[in-house]
Amino acid sequence: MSDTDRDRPSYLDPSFLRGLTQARFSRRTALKGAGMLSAAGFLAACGIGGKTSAPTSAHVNWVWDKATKAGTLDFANWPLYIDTGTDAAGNTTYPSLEQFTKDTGIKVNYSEPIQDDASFFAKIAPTLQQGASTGYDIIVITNGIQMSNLQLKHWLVELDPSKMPNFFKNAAPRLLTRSFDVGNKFTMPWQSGFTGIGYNPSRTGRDITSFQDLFDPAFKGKVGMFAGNQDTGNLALVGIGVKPEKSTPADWQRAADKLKQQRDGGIVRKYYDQSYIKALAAGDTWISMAWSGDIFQANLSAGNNDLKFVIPVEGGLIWTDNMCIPVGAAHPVDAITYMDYVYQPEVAATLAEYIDYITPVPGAKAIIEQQAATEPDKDTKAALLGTSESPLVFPPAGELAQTSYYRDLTTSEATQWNAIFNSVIIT
Amino acid sequence: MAGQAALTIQAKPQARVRARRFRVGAWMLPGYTHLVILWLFMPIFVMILFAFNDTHGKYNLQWTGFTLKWFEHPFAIPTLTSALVSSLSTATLGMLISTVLGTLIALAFHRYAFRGRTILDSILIMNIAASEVVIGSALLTLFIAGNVPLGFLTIVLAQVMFSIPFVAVTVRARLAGFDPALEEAAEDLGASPIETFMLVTLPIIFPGVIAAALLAFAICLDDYVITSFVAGNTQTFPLWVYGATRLGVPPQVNVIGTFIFLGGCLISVTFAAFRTWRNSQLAREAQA
Amino acid sequence: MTERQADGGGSAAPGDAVVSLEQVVKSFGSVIAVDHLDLEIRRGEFFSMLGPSGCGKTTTLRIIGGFEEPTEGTVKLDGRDVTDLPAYKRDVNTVFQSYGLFPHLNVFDNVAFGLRRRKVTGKEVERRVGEALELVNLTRMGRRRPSQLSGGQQQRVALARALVNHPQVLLLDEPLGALDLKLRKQMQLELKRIQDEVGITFIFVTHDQEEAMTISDRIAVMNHGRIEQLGRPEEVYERPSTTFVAEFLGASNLLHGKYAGVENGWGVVELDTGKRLLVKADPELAVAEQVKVGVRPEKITVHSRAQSLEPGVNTLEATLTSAVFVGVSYQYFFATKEGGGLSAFDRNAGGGPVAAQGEAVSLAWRPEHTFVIPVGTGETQPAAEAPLVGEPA
Amino acid sequence: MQAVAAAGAGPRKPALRVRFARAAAPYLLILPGGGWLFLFFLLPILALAVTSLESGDFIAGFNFDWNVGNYTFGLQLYSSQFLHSIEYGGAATIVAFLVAYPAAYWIAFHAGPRKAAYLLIVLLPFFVSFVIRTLSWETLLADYGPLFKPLKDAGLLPGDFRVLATPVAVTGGLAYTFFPFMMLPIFASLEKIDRRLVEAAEDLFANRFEVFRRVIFPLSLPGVFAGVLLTGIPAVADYVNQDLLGGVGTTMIGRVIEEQFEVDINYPLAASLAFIFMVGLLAMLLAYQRIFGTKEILSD
Repeated sequence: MSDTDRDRPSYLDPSFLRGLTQARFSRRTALKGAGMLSAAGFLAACGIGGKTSAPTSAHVNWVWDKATKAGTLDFANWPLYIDTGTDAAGNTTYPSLEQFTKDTGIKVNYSEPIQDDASFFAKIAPTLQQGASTGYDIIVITNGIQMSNLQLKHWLVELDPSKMPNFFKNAAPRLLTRSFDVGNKFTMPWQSGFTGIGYNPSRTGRDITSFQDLFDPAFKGKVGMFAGNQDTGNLALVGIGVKPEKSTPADWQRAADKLKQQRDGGIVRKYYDQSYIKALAAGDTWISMAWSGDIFQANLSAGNNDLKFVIPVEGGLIWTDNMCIPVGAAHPVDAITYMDYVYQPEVAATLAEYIDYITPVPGAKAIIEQQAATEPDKDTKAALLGTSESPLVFPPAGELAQTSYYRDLTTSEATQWNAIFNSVIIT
Repeated sequence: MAGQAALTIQAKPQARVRARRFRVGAWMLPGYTHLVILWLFMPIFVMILFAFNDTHGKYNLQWTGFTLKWFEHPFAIPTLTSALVSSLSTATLGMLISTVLGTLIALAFHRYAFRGRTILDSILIMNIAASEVVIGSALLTLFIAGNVPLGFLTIVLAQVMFSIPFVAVTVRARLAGFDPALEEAAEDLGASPIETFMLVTLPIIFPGVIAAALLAFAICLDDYVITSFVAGNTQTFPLWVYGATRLGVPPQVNVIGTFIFLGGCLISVTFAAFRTWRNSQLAREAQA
Repeated sequence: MTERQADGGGSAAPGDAVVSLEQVVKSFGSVIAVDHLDLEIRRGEFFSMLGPSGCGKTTTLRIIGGFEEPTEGTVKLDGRDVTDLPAYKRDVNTVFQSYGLFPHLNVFDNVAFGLRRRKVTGKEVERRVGEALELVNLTRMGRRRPSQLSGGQQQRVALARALVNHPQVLLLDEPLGALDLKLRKQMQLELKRIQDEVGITFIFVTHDQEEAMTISDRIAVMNHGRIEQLGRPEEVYERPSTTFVAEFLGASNLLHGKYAGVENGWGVVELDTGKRLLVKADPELAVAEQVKVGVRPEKITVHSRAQSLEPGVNTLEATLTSAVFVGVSYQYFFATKEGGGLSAFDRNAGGGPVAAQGEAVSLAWRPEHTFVIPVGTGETQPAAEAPLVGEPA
Repeated sequence: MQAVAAAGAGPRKPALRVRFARAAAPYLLILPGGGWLFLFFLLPILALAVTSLESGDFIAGFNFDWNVGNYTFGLQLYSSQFLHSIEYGGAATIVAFLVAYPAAYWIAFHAGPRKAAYLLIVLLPFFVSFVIRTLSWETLLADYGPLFKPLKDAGLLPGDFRVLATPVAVTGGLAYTFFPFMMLPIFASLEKIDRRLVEAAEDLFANRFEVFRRVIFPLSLPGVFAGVLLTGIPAVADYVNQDLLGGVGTTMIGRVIEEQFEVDINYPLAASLAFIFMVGLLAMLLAYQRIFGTKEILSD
């Protein structure tokens, strides 16, 4: 793969990133990092030799002309982010993936190595820097710094629009105009979700409605915040009444000061990664920043069916996790086949029923309602209806208006952002 | 009669108590030691207990009832199973290579005075004492700089690296009690250096080599920090478990952990039993 | 001096030398363990290297065995240069000080080890191991592990393991050192018997002069990496050629003087006090050469001053300073005008001590029991302090 | 002898080939392992040193330009994390010592024929993966976990009492994780003590406490020092315990290094932090080696 990779012409349309002011990055610039140790003398052979080519629109054809269906696909996803079942032997299965294999003849090697965007990006970045294959054909990345970086570094394969008919037909209209992927060149959304507040009413003793509740001294030591600075920073901006997309570094500092108060007041128990949900479920935290779908999942677990999710009155965050094909992917055709496949309403419905995040396919709602109508089992029927009626899966327009996307950041802004918010989180 | 018997039975221990001075210190230390053992086993009890927890969702945090179902399908999670397999294979490879290389170093230390001995000695100590996070990050730096693709290979490279000093130290300890005349005797009796090693040195230091190999296997299998730096996309068992902590570790992990624990117990007991058996065997041979 | 005395042992016919060392040097860093050593060991003899620890005797043995390579010089085995030959290719076997028995093998396998390396198989191994064990009286011990044997038995196994290979030369590195006195005496005789029986050349290293004298055909007394004297046990004992040898081999009474020439067929040494002693005439001594005169304590007889002594006997006037009862004998210490104390043994024949403490007596001994040591420039000092009290030989 | 003198002009020396073979033997033995350690231990540390002096960011690339600023910046920015590491690592070492010593003492001197069995039992828990053990502590110490829920339900503990997400939990976890490294050297040095010395001390009118203070403890010091070293160094660097058991304000430097490498991709800063940390520990180690030597570490 690396051979063909070297021949691959570079491309970049810098306009896709709002606020991007830097000059174009040639492949040589991008690979400078790989030669960083050449000063030491023992690394002379490393990959500085990559060819520099002017960006060209021929890129799309370049990948897709050569590629053919391979019949296999390596899919890297987040944990518990797909429907699962159990076979007769008790093994975990992925019914929708099996159906895909049946329908297309493509076998899926499914794995869940992504714990969060930053660490996953850091994990694959050296490999991509070397010009080698990550070993994955599809990765799922949230909009944000890492998504920007992947595009900046030319590490995503530009999609062939002719191979994504379902996407253009069935995707929610708002998803066709995403600021971080103008023209849908590189990504197709997997699911979206809200960042808001999760809480356990039996412990808090009251309903939670506001961002300010995260600062209530009554919950001292029982409040969970996110260690990921995009969520925490953006939510704090929303909390202090600033629209993230219009925010300035001064706003960031104000938000950070607010968060520092909360921290130094002993209110925050810990800055959690995905493990926040475990703490909330166990009662270690009573109220926590949360992602919408997780609360539903947590309530499925025995003894935890009383957690609630709320988008604070000040507003919440909405994010989108996106499927994309990293460069060097061995099976791009199979990958794009799958990415488009899930945009069929039936498939989207199957996924939505299990995952309980915002499905990218509004048409799935009708399918689920249909299923519910014909479902004989009472509990299952209730569950299906619960999904189809959930504002967290099919959010009404008002709910969406209440939420903001993450602030898009340029590289230098990201450095500033990290410095400001990490000084809160990393103590 | 019965009363009399009871009386005598009672009388005896009393007499003994009086005979031996009763002191607070006599039970404090053993009591403390047993408390320490309890402390050491507490997490193990929790692990085993929750392997039997009839949990329904993703979380295995609260006790919700007894079940054996997790033991029926301990390998039900394909990615966990493959992580376990890659752990076992890297650890096995790491053990084999580091045992050979470490033993060679130990032999060199045992047999020769050579230039660079103290330097090598210092490197071994530095390696044992260096923080994993430093070693891991340094290795990652090198691999990135050298364009070495991260994965199975780099895990083995790293695991061998941090196991060698442990093997060398363990084998060296065994060699410390080794009479150099034994090797000379073998040579004297016409054994070539290779024959000497195979027929005399190795059999005698074998328990030490085995202990070193087991130690190497254990630390390779259990390593999280260094492995996490150099693993790339490859998942090992500790990496998988650590990743899963974010959402709650599935009961299968407890089951596999329980198996590993029982395996460890079994190996230890087998070792102890083998020793006892061997000693009695030797005693019998002596009588014959 | 070394050369002169080495020849004193009588030279062997060159073809008869089974081991010969030529100008062998071994240094460990700046320490010279063996210093330009020349040595020939005759076929079939029981040869001992005797000296204090650090004298180079073990190093010399290890050079012969092939465990150390000489820094300089040549080692010949049966006339063939084996200097560069590793131990496992030399037709020499060793009994190690610590025995070096393989702890993981039983007695039989230990003894069979060398045979098997030479591809001897099956019945032949059994036969020869059986013979070897019989030779050392361990016939029924084949199944045992070394750790289950007593020290003496281990020693015998080590011996059998070496002998079973019928080497040209058997090297023994203080093999009796770890045994208690009684067992050691027994093993000394046993070794001698076995050597007679198998007829193999034995090279024996020890620091025990009595042991060396008991069992050896010839002894090389070593000090500082050199041979001080080489010869039959009687020769080195009765006519030590250096102060070191004299003092290492039992107690010596040494007096300083100068050689005064020959009178009446006897040599005469004039002590510093002017007292004249008769010694064997030695043509190699120059008149007026500085010498030491010595006599072994057991050769001295003690007489009362009044007693007249036969002429031609060496006498000294002395005062008894102490008498020690040691069972088989009395040991006396005397002060003399000539300086230095003298000691004498007197067999405990039942008469009690010959004199009381402080009593003036005369000491007498025969001129032929007197030995003379030239005080040359090459005189070496004893590595270890010579024993003040030696046991009667 | 005359023949010998005539035989050669100069002293005969062994063949060059033989001498070379003998001189080369130790190097041939250490070559594979030593080479491995050179390539994957020393060389990486060199690479780390070089990286720590680079500037730039991941997107634009890193350049080597003797950027010493990483060091001052890192020290300044993360001084409190360095401090946490030393505090928790140090406290954990003390706790491990206080727990291990009496137990090791009792097992070595008073467990009699069950000595080996006790030692084995003490080590058995460490067969289980360290991540799982730490996770178990997280479960155990949870605010409403098996340890505290009953006490809270019974009113013996206030409702807001917690151990998890505090420095206490981190310290306890570290002490637990590295316990064998403390226990084993101490046990080994106690076991080596000649029992006759104890008898001799008793004979010289020392009571039990004095025997311990004047004889046993001083003789076990090498083991104690080795244990302190082998426990302290990894404890100071660990971040898994802090991650799972710590809370706000407990971040240790290991975590920062790891995050800079594995999340923020700021290799130069991460490398400089790692290097500062390593040099600090190395200085301590060298001081240790100066004072106590390394024999105890290497022989246990």
